[in-house]
Amino acid sequence: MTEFLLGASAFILLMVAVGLLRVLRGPADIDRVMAAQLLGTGGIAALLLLGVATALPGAVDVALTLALLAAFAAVMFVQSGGPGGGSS
Amino acid sequence: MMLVGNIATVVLVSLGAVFFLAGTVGLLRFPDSMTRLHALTKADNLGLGLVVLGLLPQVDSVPGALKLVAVWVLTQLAGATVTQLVARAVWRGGGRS
Amino acid sequence: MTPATLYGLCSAVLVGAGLYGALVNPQPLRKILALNLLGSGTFLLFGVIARRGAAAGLGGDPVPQAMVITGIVVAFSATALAVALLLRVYQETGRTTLEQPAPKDVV
Amino acid sequence: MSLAVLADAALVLLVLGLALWINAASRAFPAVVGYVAFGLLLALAWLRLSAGDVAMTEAAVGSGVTGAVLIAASVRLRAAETEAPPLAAAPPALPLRLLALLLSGLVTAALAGLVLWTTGPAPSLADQAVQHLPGLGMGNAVTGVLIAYRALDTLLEKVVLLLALMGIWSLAKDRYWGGIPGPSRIQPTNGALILLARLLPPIGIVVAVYILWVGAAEPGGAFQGGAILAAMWLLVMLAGLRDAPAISRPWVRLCVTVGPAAFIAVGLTGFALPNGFLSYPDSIAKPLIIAVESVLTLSIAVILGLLVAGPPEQEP
Repeated sequence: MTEFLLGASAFILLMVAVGLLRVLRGPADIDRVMAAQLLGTGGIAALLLLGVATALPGAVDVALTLALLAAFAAVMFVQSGGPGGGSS
Repeated sequence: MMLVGNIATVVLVSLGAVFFLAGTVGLLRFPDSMTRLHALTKADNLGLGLVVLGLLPQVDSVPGALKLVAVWVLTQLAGATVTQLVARAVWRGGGRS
Repeated sequence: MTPATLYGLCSAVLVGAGLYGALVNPQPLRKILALNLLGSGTFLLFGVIARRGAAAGLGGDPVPQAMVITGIVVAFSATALAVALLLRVYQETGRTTLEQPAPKDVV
Repeated sequence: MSLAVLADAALVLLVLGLALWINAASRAFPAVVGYVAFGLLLALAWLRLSAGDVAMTEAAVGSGVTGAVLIAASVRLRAAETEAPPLAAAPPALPLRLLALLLSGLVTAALAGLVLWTTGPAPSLADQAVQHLPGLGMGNAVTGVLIAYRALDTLLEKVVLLLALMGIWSLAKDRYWGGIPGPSRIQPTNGALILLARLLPPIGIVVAVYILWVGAAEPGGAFQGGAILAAMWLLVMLAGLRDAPAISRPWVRLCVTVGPAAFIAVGLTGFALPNGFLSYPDSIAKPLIIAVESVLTLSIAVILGLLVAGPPEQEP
């Protein structure tokens, strides 16, 4: 079971990492924010899998912290006027 | 009982992983910001939801299980709000180049 | 290769990448980012040393780990101050550099 | 454990790829998004190095709060990115770039050599740290080091935070001194965001207290809890539910100084009782530490929030 959970964790991490190509390609900054959002959710999933698989102390609490801050970056971007321009 | 739990874990976590795969493919392949947002929310909701559901049989304490569910609920809240904000920004034309 | 060695090599590359970016990139904000990379690499090296010092039933030596926590918070305060300075310079002069313009550039 | 090695290798490659992107991106904002992702992956790496406390700090401070500062700055500096000299600095000439590359390569090679050649177990203070934990009523050695054995470092770090805050405040224009931090809001608020800013902070406060409390025995503690509180406060400000407080308010001044002050006060009483500055009497060590940590958490939260909010840009 441990091996399966570790494998699933690595798979999800790689998947959302591929999604980071959106950060490279854009075209608009809002697309990059979306890619970061997906990485955040995937990172939380990978963290939970890793934590349950290897019984790391604190893994679920780190996931809890990340979940609380999940919207923070995107909210900061939108509320500081980010989407108003800046596509390259 | 253990076996049933393990099977449930394998099935649900695998399903969740598939949703993350779908989310990534959608984010990369869909043509504009609105449709990409659509792909993103599926991975957010169902991907993480299924992974959490699948992990529940592996957790042996009730507080531990509740914490997992709390992580999912909080991510939902964040995801829903970000989707709203992004969609509104795209709608106002900020998302198009 | 143990995981600790792997992350150790990762930290070495991070330090190099951060140093290069801080030296070469002309934009101040990018320099701040690069310095943060450099810092993260240094912290990670501390983490590797802590991991190799695992003893007494702990996964790592708690002393370097505690130092890294302090370091992360100090790195944040330095970043916040640097960003505030940069924004103020930009607000005041409309420029993002302190270099004096060469006489021929002055219009 | 082959899969674990594979996961480690994948994580390292991702971290390095993002580091390259942060340096190579043509504009600042994509680089900053890369940095936020980088911080998240680094938190995973810290967990793999059995450093749960550091992972939590990296997630909350290294990626979360730092990311917020950088995102806001990159948006405000967007117009400056297309500027050429004399408004912006020019990139260095090719020979200089090559020289910088050589230097960075040498540093990397030296560090990598160090990592590869010293394979044996490193000297460790873990035994000494664990030895005295029961006397403090603690199970988490990292918190023990932060609050007890190396308390002076932690105290000085609070002072650094305070100095940074004073540095940022002093950047205010004269007429805004004592005023409200941050630019006046131009963005319309949004129903969904307001809902989030009403729902999340109560949960966040509970989680922050839990993280602080559990920090005595498991990963967690004052920094992590304080950073979560700061993020919740900032969320309320960003949603427009509350303005940032004018920095001349007495309660603001009190909050930012009470943590370090309490720390110093407890430290000085150490002279009167057992062994000197910053030592705790064994019998009341635990309640004392919890009291100091709670006050510190409050101070950290307010200072971090105000550091993100920036210098005053509105009149009081």
